[in-house]
Amino acid sequence: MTTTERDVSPVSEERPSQRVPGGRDIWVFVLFESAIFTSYFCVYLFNRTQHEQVFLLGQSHLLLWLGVLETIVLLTSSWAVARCVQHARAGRYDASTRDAFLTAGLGVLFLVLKVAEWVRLIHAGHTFTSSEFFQYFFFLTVIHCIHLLIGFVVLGVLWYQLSDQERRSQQTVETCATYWHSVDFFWVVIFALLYVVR
Amino acid sequence: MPGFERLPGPGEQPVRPREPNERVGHVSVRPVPTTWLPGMKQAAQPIGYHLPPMKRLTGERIIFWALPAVAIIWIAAFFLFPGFLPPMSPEWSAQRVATFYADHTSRVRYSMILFNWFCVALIPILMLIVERMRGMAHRTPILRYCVIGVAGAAPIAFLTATIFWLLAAFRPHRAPSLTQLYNDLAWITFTCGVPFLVALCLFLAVAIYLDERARPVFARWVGHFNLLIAVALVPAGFAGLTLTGPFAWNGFLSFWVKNVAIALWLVVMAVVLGQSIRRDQSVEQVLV
Amino acid sequence: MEDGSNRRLFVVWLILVAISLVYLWIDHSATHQGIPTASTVVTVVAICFALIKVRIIMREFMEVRGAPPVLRRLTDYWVLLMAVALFGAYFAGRAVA
Amino acid sequence: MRRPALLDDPKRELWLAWYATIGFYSLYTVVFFIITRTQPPGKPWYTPTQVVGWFASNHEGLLIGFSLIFILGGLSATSIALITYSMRRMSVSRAFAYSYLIIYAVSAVPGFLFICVAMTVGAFRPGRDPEILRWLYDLGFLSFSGTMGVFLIGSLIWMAAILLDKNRVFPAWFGYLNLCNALTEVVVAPSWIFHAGVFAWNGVIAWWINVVVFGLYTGAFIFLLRNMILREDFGTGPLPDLLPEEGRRRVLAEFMSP
Repeated sequence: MTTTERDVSPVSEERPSQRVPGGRDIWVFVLFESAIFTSYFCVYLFNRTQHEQVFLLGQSHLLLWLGVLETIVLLTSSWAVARCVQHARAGRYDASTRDAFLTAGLGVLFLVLKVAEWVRLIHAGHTFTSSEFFQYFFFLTVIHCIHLLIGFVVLGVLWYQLSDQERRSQQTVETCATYWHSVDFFWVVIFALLYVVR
Repeated sequence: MPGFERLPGPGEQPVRPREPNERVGHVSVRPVPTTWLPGMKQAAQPIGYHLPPMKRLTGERIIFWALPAVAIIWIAAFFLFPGFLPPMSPEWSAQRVATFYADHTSRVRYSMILFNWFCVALIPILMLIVERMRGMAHRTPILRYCVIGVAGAAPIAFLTATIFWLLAAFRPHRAPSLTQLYNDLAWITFTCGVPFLVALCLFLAVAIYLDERARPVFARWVGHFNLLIAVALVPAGFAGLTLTGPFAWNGFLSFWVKNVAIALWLVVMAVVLGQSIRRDQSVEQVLV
Repeated sequence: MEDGSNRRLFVVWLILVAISLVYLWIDHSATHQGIPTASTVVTVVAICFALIKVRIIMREFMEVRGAPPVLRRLTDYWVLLMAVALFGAYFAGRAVA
Repeated sequence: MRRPALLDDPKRELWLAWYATIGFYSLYTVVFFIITRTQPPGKPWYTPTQVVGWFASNHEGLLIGFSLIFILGGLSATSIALITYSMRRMSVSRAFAYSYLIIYAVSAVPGFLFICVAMTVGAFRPGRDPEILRWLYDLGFLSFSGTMGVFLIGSLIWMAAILLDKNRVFPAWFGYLNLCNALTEVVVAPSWIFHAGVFAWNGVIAWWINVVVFGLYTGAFIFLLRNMILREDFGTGPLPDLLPEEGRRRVLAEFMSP
């Protein structure tokens, strides 16, 4: 996201192995934020074992196939943004921009599926305050979706970088992609913990 | 540094003659500040050398002369509120507090409406002081930011107290314990809500001490005075500890010393502020 | 070269999707008459698969594979740390439950 | 009397503000965690009678601790002023700096004056109706934890300024850390809804995890503000790198030599 970096020209595909993808700073964020998420997950898993039946009952109201579909959508968006980075590195900016839009589109699709899922659950009477399982369910999915919404801002920065020759910075493109991938893998763990864990 | 030929020594006024056709900025009228700082090779760029071609109405005097008018309202509201002379005692029973608000409903309401309207009028005065601080021999605006940082909260804390007083008088016939709660909230917010005023006085004192020149914006004694006021406000912070004695909210230290200190601060700061504004304008006339 | 790296990303994506689909089967095996039952094996396997996916995403999508060894090791340790924390919380909870 | 060396330091105003920041945060920690024991917070599920007991057992601490805040709480402005200054030193518009200054200046009253007043009023007259005492207890804890938006938006403003800045005043990772801090203000929102559990105002997620993040964030910015002061050259371009100790001394001596 930072625009202070110097490398404006696309670097060659043979990357030196001493280069941190996206720069060191974003990795501080990725690792710190995943530590925070891990702490939430630990609280969830611990409390789950204390009230197992409540959680199993709550879980039975979720649609697993919907969760899998959402996971696949987000994984595909991650794939698209990874391609976007590679295209940008090779100087194929049109393809890169196309993949950035594909990423955003899949992000929107995920959001639509997520909102539909929330609406379905709320109509069925499962809300943030209805049971302990749904407290965690809504908390984790909402906080993840906030990360996703920030991700759209990040993709905006990415598109802004790609849209003009003067601004193109491979490092910034990678920084944005790194953020998006972290949103993806946060979901991968959240999905396993909310939908599959027994 | 651009636009600065000769560095002034300690206490020297750097007067830079205006060049013909010099672009005249629209920066507010300020005196030419001395820019010397202890032991420094280079001086900060003077801020106030862009002077307007003619005497302009900057509005500072309007703000300044609004102060006496507002002060009259403050004094009037102070005397109108029936609980200040003498201050209500924290030892009163809930019943007595409820009776007080039932008996004096109108005076509480009107006095507190006045305070609610005009307490925030302190902020423009504080901003005048902040503008004076621009002329101080500081290298950074940090002390101005400190003063701005507390300038809002100080009157807002008092505004909160007026809201509790108005609530107490809004339904005087409710359960006495609730009226007593509002009364306590109002008095504690009013009496203990001094942290921003204490900090304001401390920041001003430091700012004045660091304005080390022969002719500072505010004389050194104003710094000592601000420290003294800060000390005088300290006992009020302890008003929650006791219902009786000098520290209670109606006591000698927490009520009389604190409020006299605030009044004295306003009077003294108004005088030195007025002098400073007048001096600025005379400098301006000399240069123009 | 370009095709090679693109194909690699595609294969990675296929593997990730395949692991996600395995969840459907895992879930099926842990549900009896429509009612989910508690199962330590399912929990452990689900978390392991999730963390494997996290590591694949980091290695391949986030390009840690070609990054300095410090970052490669750091991310691996981080995934391990997550595993230790999650299993620690789960088994500690089971022990006191 | 010898003139203290600090007074001849061209950065004396910045250092004074920085030491005052350290002093303020130390006072804050001591008052909230040790003297008043309002952090970690009291239990949100207490019945009115239990609240009466809570006030009784913390009586002296609440009154003395919050008296200290009533006297010195205004020093919070020093850290706000330093952070405002940091943004003014960046290559971004001053609108960022001024927004931050205003937001944090305003948040002082609901953010920490309310809890001091509510708890003082509660402890000050222990004989009150238990229901009223609990009302004060809720007001105190919820106003303290639940003043969210100002810190949320304030952190985002600082983050945007850091990420856009070309003067390298703060490292980008600290910009991202601001985002983590802003998200803790989102996570605290459920404390307005739950009376018990991990999302209540004393819960593991809404309080413990948040306070760890906030502590790391505060420690990081106090350290980085110190670095900023050390690197400050009073220019307008990029801040120079932080030199090792003797290098700093040499540059300062050169700077001050007549």
